[in-house]
Amino acid sequence: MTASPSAFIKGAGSLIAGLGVTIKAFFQPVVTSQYPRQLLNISPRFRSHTKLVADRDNPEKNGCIACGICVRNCPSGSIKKVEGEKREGEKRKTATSYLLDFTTCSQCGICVETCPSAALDFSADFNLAGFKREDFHFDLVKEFEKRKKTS
Amino acid sequence: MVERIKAELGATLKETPVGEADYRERGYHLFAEVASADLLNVARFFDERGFYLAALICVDYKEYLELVYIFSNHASLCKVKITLKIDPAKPVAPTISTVFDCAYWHEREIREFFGVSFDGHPNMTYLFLHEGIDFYPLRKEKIPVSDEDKKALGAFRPGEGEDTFFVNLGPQHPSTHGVLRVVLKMDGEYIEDAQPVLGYLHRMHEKMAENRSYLQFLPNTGRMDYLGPMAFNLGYVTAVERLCGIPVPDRANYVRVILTELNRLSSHLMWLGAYLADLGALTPFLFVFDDREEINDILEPVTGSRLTYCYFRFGGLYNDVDDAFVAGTRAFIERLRSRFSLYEKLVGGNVIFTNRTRGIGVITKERARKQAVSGPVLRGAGIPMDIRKSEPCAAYGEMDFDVPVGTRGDALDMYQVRIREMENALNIIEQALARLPEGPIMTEKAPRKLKPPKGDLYHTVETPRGELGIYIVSDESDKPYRMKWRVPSFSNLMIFPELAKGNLLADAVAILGSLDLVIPEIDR
Amino acid sequence: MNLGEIIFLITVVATLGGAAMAVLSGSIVYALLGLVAAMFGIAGLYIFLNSPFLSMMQILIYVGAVSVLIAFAIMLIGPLYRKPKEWTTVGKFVAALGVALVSLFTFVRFVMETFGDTLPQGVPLAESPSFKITTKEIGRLFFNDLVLPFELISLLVVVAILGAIMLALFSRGNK
Amino acid sequence: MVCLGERGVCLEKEVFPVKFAVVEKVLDLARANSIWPMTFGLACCAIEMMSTAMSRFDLDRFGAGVFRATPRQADLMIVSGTVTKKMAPVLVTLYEQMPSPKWVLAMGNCAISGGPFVFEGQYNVIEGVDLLVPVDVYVPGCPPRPEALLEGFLKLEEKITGKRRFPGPESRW
Amino acid sequence: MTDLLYNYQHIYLFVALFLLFCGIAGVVYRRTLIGMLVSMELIMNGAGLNLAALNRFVSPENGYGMAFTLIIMGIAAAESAIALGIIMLIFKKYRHIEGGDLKEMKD
Amino acid sequence: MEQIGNMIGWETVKMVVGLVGVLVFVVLNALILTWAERKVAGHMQRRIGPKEVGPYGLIQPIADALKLLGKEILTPREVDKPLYYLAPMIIFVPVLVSFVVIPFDASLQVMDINVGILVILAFSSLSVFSILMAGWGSNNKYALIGAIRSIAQNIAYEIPLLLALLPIIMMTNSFSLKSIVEAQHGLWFVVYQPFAFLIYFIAGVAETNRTPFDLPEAESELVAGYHTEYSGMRFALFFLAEYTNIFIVSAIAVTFFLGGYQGPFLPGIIWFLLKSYLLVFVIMWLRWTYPRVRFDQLLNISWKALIPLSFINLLITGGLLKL
Repeated sequence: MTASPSAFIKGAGSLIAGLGVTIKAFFQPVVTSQYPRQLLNISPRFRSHTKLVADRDNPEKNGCIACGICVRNCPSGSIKKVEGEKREGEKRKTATSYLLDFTTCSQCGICVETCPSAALDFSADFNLAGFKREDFHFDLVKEFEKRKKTS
Repeated sequence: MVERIKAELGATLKETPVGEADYRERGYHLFAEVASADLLNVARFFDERGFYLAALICVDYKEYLELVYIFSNHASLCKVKITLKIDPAKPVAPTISTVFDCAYWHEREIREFFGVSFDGHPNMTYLFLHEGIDFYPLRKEKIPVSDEDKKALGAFRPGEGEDTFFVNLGPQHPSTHGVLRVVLKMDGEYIEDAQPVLGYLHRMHEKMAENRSYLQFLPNTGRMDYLGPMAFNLGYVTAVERLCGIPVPDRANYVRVILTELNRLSSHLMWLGAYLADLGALTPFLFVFDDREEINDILEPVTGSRLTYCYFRFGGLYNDVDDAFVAGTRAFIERLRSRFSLYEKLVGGNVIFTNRTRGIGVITKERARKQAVSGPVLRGAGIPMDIRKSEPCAAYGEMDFDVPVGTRGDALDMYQVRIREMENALNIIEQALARLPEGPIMTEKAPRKLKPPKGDLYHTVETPRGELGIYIVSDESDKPYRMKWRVPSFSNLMIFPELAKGNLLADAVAILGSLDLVIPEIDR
Repeated sequence: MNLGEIIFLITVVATLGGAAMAVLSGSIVYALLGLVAAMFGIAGLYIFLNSPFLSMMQILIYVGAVSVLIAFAIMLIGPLYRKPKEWTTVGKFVAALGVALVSLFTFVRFVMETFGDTLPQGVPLAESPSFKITTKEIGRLFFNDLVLPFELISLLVVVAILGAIMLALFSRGNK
Repeated sequence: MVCLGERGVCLEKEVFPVKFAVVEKVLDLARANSIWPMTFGLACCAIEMMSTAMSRFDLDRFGAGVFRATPRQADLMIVSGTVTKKMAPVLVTLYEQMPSPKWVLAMGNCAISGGPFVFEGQYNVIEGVDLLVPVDVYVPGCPPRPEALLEGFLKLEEKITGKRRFPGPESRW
Repeated sequence: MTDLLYNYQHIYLFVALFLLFCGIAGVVYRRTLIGMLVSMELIMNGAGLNLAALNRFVSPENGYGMAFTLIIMGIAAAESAIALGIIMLIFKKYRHIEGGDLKEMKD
Repeated sequence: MEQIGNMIGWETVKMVVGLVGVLVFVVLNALILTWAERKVAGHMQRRIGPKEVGPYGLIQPIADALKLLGKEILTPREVDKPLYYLAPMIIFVPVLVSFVVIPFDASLQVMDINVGILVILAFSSLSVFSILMAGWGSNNKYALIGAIRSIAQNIAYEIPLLLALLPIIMMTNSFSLKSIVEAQHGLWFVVYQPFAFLIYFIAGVAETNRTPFDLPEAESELVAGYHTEYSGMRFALFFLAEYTNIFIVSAIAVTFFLGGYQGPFLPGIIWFLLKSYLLVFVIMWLRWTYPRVRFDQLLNISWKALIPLSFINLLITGGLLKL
């Protein structure tokens, strides 16, 4: 505008340089990963909701001993209820229901960390969506049984 | 410095003694309790000596309410805690907003959360809360808000008065980066007055802190500043470690530095994109997100999440980094270095951009001190103050980096400071990667249940947006008695009204962008 | 009635209606829009007067410049200034009507009395079939016979521009 | 026979109700493929919402990349973050300003149920945006990954048209 | 040819007269200065139309009327620019633009 | 008036056919341009843009249009109803009128009026009134500020736009677009008048409210500017007009500076569209590269740079023509 000619030329040059950047990008390949067609690699440490893993000694049953530490430690009270019963011939209890309200979870991982029997782990369920709130109230024990059946 | 201040403060106060505290345990050097008559004198005392009001905190000790003023200095490390006891039945205190402008906002905050009214404060109305709340939330007992108080608090009504033209910037507005609301009083396209209204995302973090154990509060830190959660994690974790005296292994410290700096990069990149989007250019926004995704690709395998990280633990880390992380970070450093030239071409050198940002929102050093701005905004104003240098936590003390400062203090300086900070962050990451020691990532001495000793602590760290101060009062239980977060965006926002005054609406948007605000952090 | 006549009638009605709206409407924006309608109508009439250039200049200058300027002023002032409605009292309306009628009457009388005899009666159109005042001819007129008024008008415009700039500077100095 | 829409929904009979149903169907197809969200970032999830619209995930592929800043021109409100009691009236106003047909997507745990900010004695958080406005799709997570938001969009499409275009996501328990 | 509606001189002259009438009435009736300016423009328009019509019907051999219409347009543009400048100043000073309430013109 | 009398004959038919053709072209053009804009933007940002809706996302604009059609017709409370309703319709008048005189090909022109370019320039100011009505009628502050900006911008940029075209008119001695195109048989006027072309192009971008001059609808400041309160079909009309305006600006630039429909081998219409869409692409390219200028800078560019430059250009051209 009221600048000197050299500044004016410099300004025009900067504008052209900007145009150069975008036109270069125009001809570069896209970086998009097309979600339903392509999936990104989900890292194994990705924190989704938790799942119960099998007991180390007995893969038939889940490893949760229903001690309730996770219930106490959960910052947002997402783990509603953990119940277990002692089966015959076993020293510890085994969970029969583990109610997780995923909609209040903050995915911090404190439950996984503090679990004394290492029965909890993160699932890789990264693309949850549903029509109801209640879709995300999980019973982890039931899901564990389901998984056992399918695998 | 500390000695001198102690002597001079002692001379000013006369009656009350000035105590010396263990800085490594408490986070401040001196403390004194003053009477409310003396408070203004003390404020002036610190004002004359170039101190700024770092934080103003209220603690409810049931028998009495205590106002805590933390004064700090840009030039040298000297922090002073001044306390003032007030009667909970009739909570009144003198205002110091006449001396330190930033107290204007802090006092309003305390007014609505504790019911302490400040004598001589010009505008004691709701800042965060809305009128539906009928008790003072942060008081330990449920004290109802009387009808008179409610009326007084809700007196602020934008839109009243004749011949005025108000524009509400927000709460839903593309340029406020969330749910900030700024009520602008306009004269044509010029702004006569700007009045931020906060609290649209007040998520009660401080109240939650009193209800949760130290560990349980950890996820919250990542949600206060969602762009720089690592720095908030770091601040909180180191604060609690300092309070309990938990040692941290070297490797953990280095990893903390690397991750925090990576997060700083992603935060600054996000700022760059959002700022340019404010100025009308959308393409840089998408370019920076490419880089952010690269950072996420590095951080996600380590931390397990993409945004609200919750990775540091008291005494160490959640899990270890691997070689893939190191290689990925190295590759990313190379990539980002080459991207800087692209940004320079697309943004920094662009004549439209420089003309739009040069000379607007000029912050002088004096105003920066009075309003207690921090971080890149402070450095843009020309004050070389970086808490990573002055009070290094984790392994920052061993890193070699410079503190970029601006010369003019305008929005363009903020841009340049942040760009150079990004380059610095790359250097820091490189150094830390080169020296990354082997060893455990978790200390063995971490107690299972944290019960810090009685006392208080004011701990600061440098987040991407500036000085984060965490004030914790512990009463030996496993829950903090009171936790106050002195957040950078809040104090940075406070300078906005005077920057916006007399400027165009478009400039106001540019200034607001240059402050790099994160709203949940302001609202807490 | 052919198509041309219908269009002509529409144009005339637009002009008259626009003028009435410009005077009578309650809001200044509507008044301005009425003015614009009237101007467009007159531009249409110019086309019927076989002078498309004049018509385009009418739109370009009156609509494109004058009305836009007025619109700009309204936008700058209007939002801050909502107090009085444009409606005034009935009395004033009657007074305005009276003043207009009286002045119109005297004006017409004056014209008639002064030039009544010399007033041309209008040549029937059939006798002058080729009315073609082209742009070129008007241009030539400006540089031959009408050079003095043309220069004067140029001077006026320059003075107006300078005056406007001075006013703008003056108001900025006040601020 | 007139064919409309990309799937060739055809008008065969000129019977009124049928025709209307078909028109409705075509319109639904158009709506499902042109969901313009409102620029309405509330909290943390807003960043992931932006990520979804950015180059890596590119929401625009589904025609949903036109973020409109004014509710008048938006079809979908993505409630991406915590709704506080101070924000609630604003949110409801914005919802009411949107012209129907309109949809609401609750993104993130805060929007679904108040998320981690619900505790005994809380005074400022709305425990679920569905208490304020009808929610069509819930996308849980804290914050959800962009893929989850995309999945939410596909779910919304499914809700509008009654059909799903892509095979459903496999559960990765 | 002459029987076509748009070939009657009187219609144009009547329209021009009506514009003049409206303009005069408006200047009196309007309350704000901008409203008065709008009315002034109407008068100008009427004059221009009058000139053009008379040119067309009375002396079709030359274009003086057209030329003067153009000159009127120039005058109108200049006049409105100045008038609006003054109106803006008045508004800045008094915060209103009501013609009737402007009594002091000095300072 | 003789012409109008004859018009009822086949002139009228031609006119009606032409208008229908113009309408079809306007809609088609807007559909193509919205798709192209999103695709161009996408690739400049290294993403794909519309893809899943139809092959290459080609059905996308149709889906958008149908959706906007199917939207609830919503009139906000407290709007000034006549102004609010009329605004989107009035914005279409200048658009349609402009198409009437643009020569797409040697024989493809609705009407070759001898004051063609004046018609376009004169009517383009009408869009300001549409914006004024939208801004004022919406009873919304953002809309109002957007309208104020738009008017100031229009005043400032109409002048260089005109002044940049004047040298060409002086060179060809004609207002008719067709004869201007014909005059470029040998060499395009852009060769003689590079500065005029640049000035025209900049002013044209400003006239169409595109970035870097998109202040009237600056999203980050004014939400959506003057059409903040418009939804559904009414908004679509604004949208349509915006894209048509872009095309018109490019088409006039092509007509005046780039030889119009003239070119070897291919038929004229193809050349014309090719050149026009190339310029449209450049306008899009600008949009996805630059930030927005500030309001006072915008006016400064016009008053302090473009207008003096175009005056100098005009003087030099006049002098050279005399020699």
